[in-house]
Amino acid sequence: MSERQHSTFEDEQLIRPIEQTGPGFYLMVAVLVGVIAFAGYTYIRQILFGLGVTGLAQPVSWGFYIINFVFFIGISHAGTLISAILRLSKAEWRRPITRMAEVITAIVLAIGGLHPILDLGRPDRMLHLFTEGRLQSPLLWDVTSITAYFAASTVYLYLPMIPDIAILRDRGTRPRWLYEFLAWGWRGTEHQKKVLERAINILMVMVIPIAISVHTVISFIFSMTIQPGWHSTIFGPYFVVGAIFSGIAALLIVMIAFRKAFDLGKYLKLIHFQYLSTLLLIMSFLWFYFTFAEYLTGFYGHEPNEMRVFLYKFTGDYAPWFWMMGICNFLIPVVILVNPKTKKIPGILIASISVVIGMWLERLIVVVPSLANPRLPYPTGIYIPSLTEWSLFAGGVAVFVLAFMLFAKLFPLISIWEIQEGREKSVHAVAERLKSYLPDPPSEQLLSEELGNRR
Amino acid sequence: MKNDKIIFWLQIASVSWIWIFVLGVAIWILNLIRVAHKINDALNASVGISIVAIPVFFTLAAILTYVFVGLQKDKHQGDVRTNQTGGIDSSWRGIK
Amino acid sequence: MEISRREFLKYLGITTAGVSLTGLGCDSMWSVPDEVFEKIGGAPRIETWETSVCGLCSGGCGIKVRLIDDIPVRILGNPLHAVNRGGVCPMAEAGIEALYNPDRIRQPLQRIGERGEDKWQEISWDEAMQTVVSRLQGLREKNAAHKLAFFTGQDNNLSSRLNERFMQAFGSPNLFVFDQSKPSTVATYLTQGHKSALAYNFKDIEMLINFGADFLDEGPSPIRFNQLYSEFRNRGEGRNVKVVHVDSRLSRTASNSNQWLPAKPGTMAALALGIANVVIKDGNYDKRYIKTHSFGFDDWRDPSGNSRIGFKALVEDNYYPEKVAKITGVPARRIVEVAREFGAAKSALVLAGGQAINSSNGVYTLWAIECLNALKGNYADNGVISVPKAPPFREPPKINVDRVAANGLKRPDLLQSISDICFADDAVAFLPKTMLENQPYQIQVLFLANANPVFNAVNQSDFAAVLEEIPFIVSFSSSLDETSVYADLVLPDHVYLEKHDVAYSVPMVDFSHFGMQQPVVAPLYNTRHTGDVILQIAQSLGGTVASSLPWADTKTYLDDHLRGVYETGAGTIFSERMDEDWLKFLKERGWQVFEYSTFDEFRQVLLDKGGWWNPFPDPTDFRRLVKTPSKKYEFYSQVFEEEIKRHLQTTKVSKDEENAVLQKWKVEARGDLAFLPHYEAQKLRDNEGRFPLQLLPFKLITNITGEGSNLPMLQELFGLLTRNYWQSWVEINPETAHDHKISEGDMVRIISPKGSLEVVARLIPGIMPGVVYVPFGLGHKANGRYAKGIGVNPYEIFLEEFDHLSGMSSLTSTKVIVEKGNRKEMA
Amino acid sequence: MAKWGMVIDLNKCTGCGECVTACKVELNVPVVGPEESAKGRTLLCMDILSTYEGEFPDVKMRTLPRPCFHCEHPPCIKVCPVRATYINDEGIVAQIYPQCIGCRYCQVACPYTVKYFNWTKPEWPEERGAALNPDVSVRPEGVVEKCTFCVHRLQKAKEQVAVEGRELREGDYVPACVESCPTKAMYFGDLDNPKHMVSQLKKSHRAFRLMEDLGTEPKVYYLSEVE
Repeated sequence: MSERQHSTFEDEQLIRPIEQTGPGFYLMVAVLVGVIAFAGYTYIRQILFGLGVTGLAQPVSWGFYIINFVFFIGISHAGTLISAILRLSKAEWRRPITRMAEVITAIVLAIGGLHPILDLGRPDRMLHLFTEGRLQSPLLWDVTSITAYFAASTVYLYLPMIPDIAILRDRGTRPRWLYEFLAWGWRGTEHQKKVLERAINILMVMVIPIAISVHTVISFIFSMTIQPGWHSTIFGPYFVVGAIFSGIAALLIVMIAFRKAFDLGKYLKLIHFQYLSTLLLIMSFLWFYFTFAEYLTGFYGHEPNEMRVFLYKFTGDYAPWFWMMGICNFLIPVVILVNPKTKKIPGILIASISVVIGMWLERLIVVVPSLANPRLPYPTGIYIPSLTEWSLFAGGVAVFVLAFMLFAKLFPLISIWEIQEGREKSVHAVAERLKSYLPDPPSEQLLSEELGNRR
Repeated sequence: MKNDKIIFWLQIASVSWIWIFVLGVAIWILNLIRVAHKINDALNASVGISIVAIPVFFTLAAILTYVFVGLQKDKHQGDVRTNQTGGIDSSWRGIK
Repeated sequence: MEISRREFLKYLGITTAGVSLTGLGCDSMWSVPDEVFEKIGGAPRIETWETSVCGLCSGGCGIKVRLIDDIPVRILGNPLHAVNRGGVCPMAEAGIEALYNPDRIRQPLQRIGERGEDKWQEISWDEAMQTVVSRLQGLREKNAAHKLAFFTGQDNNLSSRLNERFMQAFGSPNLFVFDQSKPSTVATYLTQGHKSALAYNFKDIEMLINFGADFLDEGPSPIRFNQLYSEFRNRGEGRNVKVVHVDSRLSRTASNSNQWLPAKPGTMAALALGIANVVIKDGNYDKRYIKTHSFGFDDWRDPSGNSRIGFKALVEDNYYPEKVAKITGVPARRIVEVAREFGAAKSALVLAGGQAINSSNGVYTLWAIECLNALKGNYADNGVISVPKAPPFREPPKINVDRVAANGLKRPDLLQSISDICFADDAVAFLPKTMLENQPYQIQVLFLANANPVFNAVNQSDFAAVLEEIPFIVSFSSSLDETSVYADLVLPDHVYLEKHDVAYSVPMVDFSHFGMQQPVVAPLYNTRHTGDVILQIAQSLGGTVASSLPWADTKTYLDDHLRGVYETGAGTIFSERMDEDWLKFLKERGWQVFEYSTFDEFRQVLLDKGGWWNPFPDPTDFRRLVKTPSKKYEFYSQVFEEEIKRHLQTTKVSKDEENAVLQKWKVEARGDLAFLPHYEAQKLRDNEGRFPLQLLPFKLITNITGEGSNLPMLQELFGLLTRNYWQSWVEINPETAHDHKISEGDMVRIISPKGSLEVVARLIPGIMPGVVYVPFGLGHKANGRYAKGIGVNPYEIFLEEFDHLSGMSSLTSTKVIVEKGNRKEMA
Repeated sequence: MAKWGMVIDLNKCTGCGECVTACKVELNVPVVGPEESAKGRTLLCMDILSTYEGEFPDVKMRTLPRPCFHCEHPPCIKVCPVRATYINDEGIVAQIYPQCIGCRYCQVACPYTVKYFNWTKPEWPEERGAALNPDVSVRPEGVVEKCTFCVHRLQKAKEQVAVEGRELREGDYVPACVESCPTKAMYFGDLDNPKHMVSQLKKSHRAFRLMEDLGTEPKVYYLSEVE
C-alpha cells in the first residue's frame, strides 16, 4: 500500500533525502565533526591559557570573534527577513525558497550569537550579564534583540513547517514520535489552516522590525562609541543592508549546493536564481551607495582622526583588504549579474561566493582599522589572527554546514505545502490579482458609442 | 492511545517552556531595572529597553500558544492514516 | 550617570572596588583568588621604611625602601638626600627585582666546565676561601704579589677604597677601575696640571652649552640632571637658564634643552672653537681672568725668543663661523647667535660628555670645550666650577708594607708599559694589549668586582681572550655576567639592598656628601659582602696584610671612617625642612646645626636620614690648584710639552723626536698647534665608501649601565619612548632610511667591518642624516634569563679605535652599512 | 565631595619614565616578557607618549605622560555590560577586577586608549614571593585593567585621617606616579577645592586637556610647554 502511495505522491523528490541516506552524507559529517572537534580543542586551550592564544593585542583588542559575530548575524538576515518580505509582497516565486532561508537564519543566528562568548576573557563570569547586566550597554541590547530574533525566527521557521511535518508523520517516516510531537495534531482542516495562516501573517509583520533591529543594534556596538570610523549615524541602515546583502548571497550558495546535492532542479529553476540574484544586484548597488556615502562624509570632513582610519583603509596596511572588499562586493557581482549571459547558475554562484567573502572583509574593515589607529600617538597595531581564531572560524562554518545537513535529513528543505498551494490555488489567485491591477475593461455602452462615432 | 497521551503532554510541556523562557527574559530585564534603580545607574535606558523587549517576547509566546490551541481543535478529524490519497494534500483538496 | 559609590559597593558586596585593602579585597561572590593573591593575604602587614643608597649605578641616589612585614616591596627616592632630592630613575625603582632575581648566585661557585662554558658546582664558603687564600699565599711566597690584578667597577664608595687598600697592602699596583660614567680628566690636566674631577654649580648660571653629554639618560645620577634641566626652565621669568645642546642625535637631553645644534659626530672641537672665535672677536670674554690667570692666549715668546702662536690668533685665523659651519654642519648664523648669547651671559657654563669624550679626537675636543669655560672665567672664583672635597672621613691607619709588597708595588702596572698612549689613567681598554702578550709580566690571579669589560668594552673579544689565559680568576659578582662566566671561582656578593656601604662624591656634584647604604633586608642567600671577604682574606694572609686591614668586618671599617665626620662636626646630616639657605644662615652665625652626644647616636641618625652633606663648601681656589709650569691656566699646554719630555726621558726634545711621539699618539698637528686645542678630523675607515653611514651608541635611563638587563621591569621598559620593549633598534633619519630603502619597522642588518647586528629600524627625524644610532644595554650573552639573548650589543661591531692621548675608546669611528633584512617585524 | 584630578606640567616634565615604573611597581602590573611584548601586550597603566615635530634639523621631541584621564563623562563606563567599570562620586573611574567578564568593550570605547587587557596570566618569579604591593590585588588573567589614580591610597588616607580625627588635607592622597615624579611635574588634588594647587593650576592659561572636543571632561589637565 505504501509503495503505491509513494509513487503517486507528486513531490516525492522532496521527501527522498529524508528517507534515504548515502555514504557521502556520512563522509561529510565525519569531516565536519573533525573540524568542529579541532575547534573545540582550540577553544578549550583558549579557556586554559587565556585570550593570549589569539592574535589580539593592544590596541587591536577585538578581532576575529567580533568580526565573525557580526558576519554570522549578518548572514542570518538571509532568511527570515527575506522570506517575510517576499511573503508579505506576495511574490509567488518565493515558494521553494522560504524554508531554506529560514533555516539559515535559525542556525547561523545560534552560531553568531555565541561568538561574543568566545571573545570573553572570563567566560566563567558570563552569568554576570544576568545578575549584574547593565542595559545601557549596547552589548546587552544585542543580547536582548538577538534572543528575540532567535525566538521569533525559530517560531517563524517552525509554524510553516507544521503541515510538512504532518506529511512526514502520515508517511510514517522515522523517527515517528518526533514528527508526531512536532506536528501538533495538524489535520489540515479549514480551521487549522486559518489559525496557522493568521499566526504566520502576524509573525511575518513582527519579524521584519525585529530582524532590522538586530543588525541595527549590532552596528550600535560600534557606532555608540566615539571612535573614528565607527561613530556614524549611517551605521544602522548600512549594517542592515550589508546583512541582507550577505544573507541573499549565502542563501543563493545554499540553494545552488542543495539543488545539486538533492537534484532539485525541478523546484529551483533558473528563474528563481535570476530573481534572487537581481535582488542581490540591487543590494550590491545599495551597499555601494551606503559605502560611498559613509566614506565620502568621512573624507570630505577631513577630520584628522577620521582621516587616519580612512587612509589606513584606502592606502595603508588595510588597503589590500579594502579594495578586495570593493571588488568582491561590487565589481564582481555587478559585472556578472548585469550581463544576461553570465547571469546563469555558475555565474550566480561565483557572484554569491564573492559577496560572502566581500562582506566578511567588510566586517574586518569595520572592526580592525578603527582600533588599529588610536587617536593618541600609540603605535598602530597590526592584527594577525592566530591558529585558534582561524580554527574557531572554520568550526563556526562547519557547525553551520553540519546543522544544515542534519536539518535536511529531518525535514524537507522546500516547503511542500506551499508548493502544492501554489500549484492548486495561486495560479488562479495570481490571475485574479493581476486582473485587478489592470485597467477595467470598457463597458458595452461605451464600446457601442465608440463604434457609432466611427461610423 | 497511550503514546498519544505522552506526546500530548510533551507538546504541552514545550509550549509551557516557551512561556518559561519568555517569563525568564522578562524577569531578567526587570531584575536589571531593579538593580539600575537601586544604584541609580542608567535607569531610563533600562526602562526604555524593557518597554520594547518584553512585549515582543510575550507576543511571540502568545502566537505560539494561539497556534497550538487552534490546532488542537481539529486534532482528531479524519483519521489520516486510513486516508487513501495520502498525507495532508487530501485535506487541502478538501478545502477547495 | 551617577552612582553613589557607597551604595554601589554595598550592592556589589565588596568593600574596595577591585583594589584590596584588607583581606583579599574581592568579595567571595565572584573572586577566584590567585595563588599570588593568597600569598599576600594573611600576614599582619606592618609597614616600615628604611633609607639606603641605590647601588645600580655610580649615581649614589638616596632611596627609601618600603617594607611590609620586613619584606621590601617598593623603592622610592629619599626626599632628604641632597643629590637626588627624592627622585629616582626607573632603574632604581626596579631595583627590588635585583633582590629577588631568580638568577642570583646563592652560594660560592666553582667552575667545572671549560672557561666561559657556564658550568658550575656549588661549594662552601670555607672551601672557597681556602682556595683563594692559598693561591694568594703562593703569589707572595714567590715574591710575585704584583701578579694579582683587580678589576673593579664604580669606585666612589668606601668599600672600593678597601679594595685599593688591600691591593696596596698585598703589594700589587694592578687595580683598574672600569667605570663608564667617570668623567675624563685629561683635558683638565693639560690646561691646569691637576687631575681633580670638576663639579659644577648651576645655581646662578644664565646659559649652559652642553657638548654631547646625555646627562638626562646617562648621568652620573641621571635623575639629578632631570631635576636640574626641569628647574632650568622653571626658575621664573627672566631667570631661566638657556640650554644649548650639541649632539648629532636629538636625545632626551637635547629635547629638554632650548636649542639643539646638530653637529656632525667628531666635530665638536670645531664648533667650540667657532664659538670661541665669535666670543673673542666680540671681546665678550673675561678679560681680567685671561690677562692675569691664563697663559698662551695671546701670541708669546719662548725663553729662546721664538715667537709662538697663541689661542686667540689660532682661533681667529682658523675657526671663523663659515668654516666651522662647513665642518660641523651647523649653520654659521646659529653659531654666531649662540656665541653672542654665550658671550653676553653674565654667567655661562660649558659641559661636555658622550661623543665629545668618546671619540678619537676626544682630548682635543674636551680641551677646546674647556677653553670656553676659561674664556668665561669659570676657573676663577666665580663659584661655577669647583673641585669638591671628599667628606672628612677619618684617615685609616697607614698601610704597612712588607718586603714582598714593597717589591710588588715597585713594579710598573700593566698600563705603564704601553707607549702609544699618552695618559694611561683611563686607558683600561688597552689592558688586553699588554696582558695578551704577558707584558710586562703575566697576571696569575685576577679579582673581578662589578667590572664587566667582556660586555661593555669595544674590544670585548680581546678581554675574553685575556681571561682565557689567566690561571686563576675570582669573581665577586652577584650574578653571572659575561666577565664572571670566565671565573674559576665566584664568591657572590650581596645585592646592594643587603649590605652596608658608604657612597660618596657622586661625579659633578659640587658639595661634599655621602649616602649611607644599609641592609634593608637580611641576606636572602648564602652570599657575603665583598668587603668582608676581602677583610677575611687579609686576615688569613696574616702579616702586614692583616695588620693593614685590621677591621673585623666592613661595618666597623665604615664606622671608623664615619667617626671622622662625627668628630669634625662639619656639615650636617640630611634633614627635613632644612633647606640650603637656612642652613647657610645658621652656619654663618656660627651655630652648629646638629649635635650628637655619642657616635652611635650620630650613626643612627645618619642611617635614618640616609646621609650627610656639607651644603656650604669653601670656594675652590683654582690658583692654588693649578699646577702648570706657568702656574696659570694654559691655553697653550706646557704640561703636554712636559709630558712628551717625560715620555722620552729627556729634558730637551728635538722637533723630530716630538713629531715621532705625536705620530705615535696619533696626533696629526705638528708644532705649536699640537699644544693648542684644535680640531682634528677623524680618520674613518670606510673602504672606499662601502660603509656610508656612521654608527653611534646611546644609552637610556631605563638601563644606564647595561647591567640592568637582568631586571625584567627594565627590559620591559627599555625603549619606553620609542616603544621598543625587550628589543634593540636602530634610529635612522627618515631621509637616510629612504635612501637605503628602509621603512619603519623593517628588520635591518647593520654591517661594520667587524661584524653585523640585526635590529628593527625606527625612523626618527631627530637623527642626523648619515648617522645611525643603536642603544647600548642589551645583547647580553650571559647574566641570567632576562638578559641573555635579548637585543643586540652595538659594541660588538664597533671598531677598536681609541683616543691615543687619553686611551679612551672612540665610539664615533665606526662606519657601517645598513641593509634591509629578510623578515618583517611582528607588532 | 572631592573631585580628584591631576595636573601635569609639561614644562617641568623631562620624560624620564619614572612615573611609568612607579606605576608598574605600585599597582603590581605584571611584566609580560619579550614574546608577549613583541605582540603589543605590554601593560602600561601609566605611559609616556612621545612625538616628533618637524624635520631635521628643526625637530622637537615632545613627551606626554598619560595616565587614565578619569573623565567626568567616561565613554568606557556607558558601554560596560556588567558594571565592572564605574565612576564613583569622587570622580575616580575604577575597574572592578572580580566583576569584569573581559569583553574589552570599555577598552575599545576609550578614545584615549588607556585601558589594558591581561592577555595572559600575570606571573612573577617564584623568588619574588610576597614582595608585591599588598594594597593592590593581583589581577587574574582575562580582565581589563587601568590606572585607578591609586584609589587604594585614598582609602588608606581616609583611614589614617579618621584615626587622627582630622579632615583630609592636600597631599594626604597622591597616586604613586605623582609621588615619585623626580621633577615634581605632576600635581594631584581636589579640583573643586580652591585651596588645592590643582584647582588653581587648572585655571592657568597654559592648561589644556586632551581632546576636549569629545566632551569627556577629563580630570587630568596639562600645562603646556613654555617656548
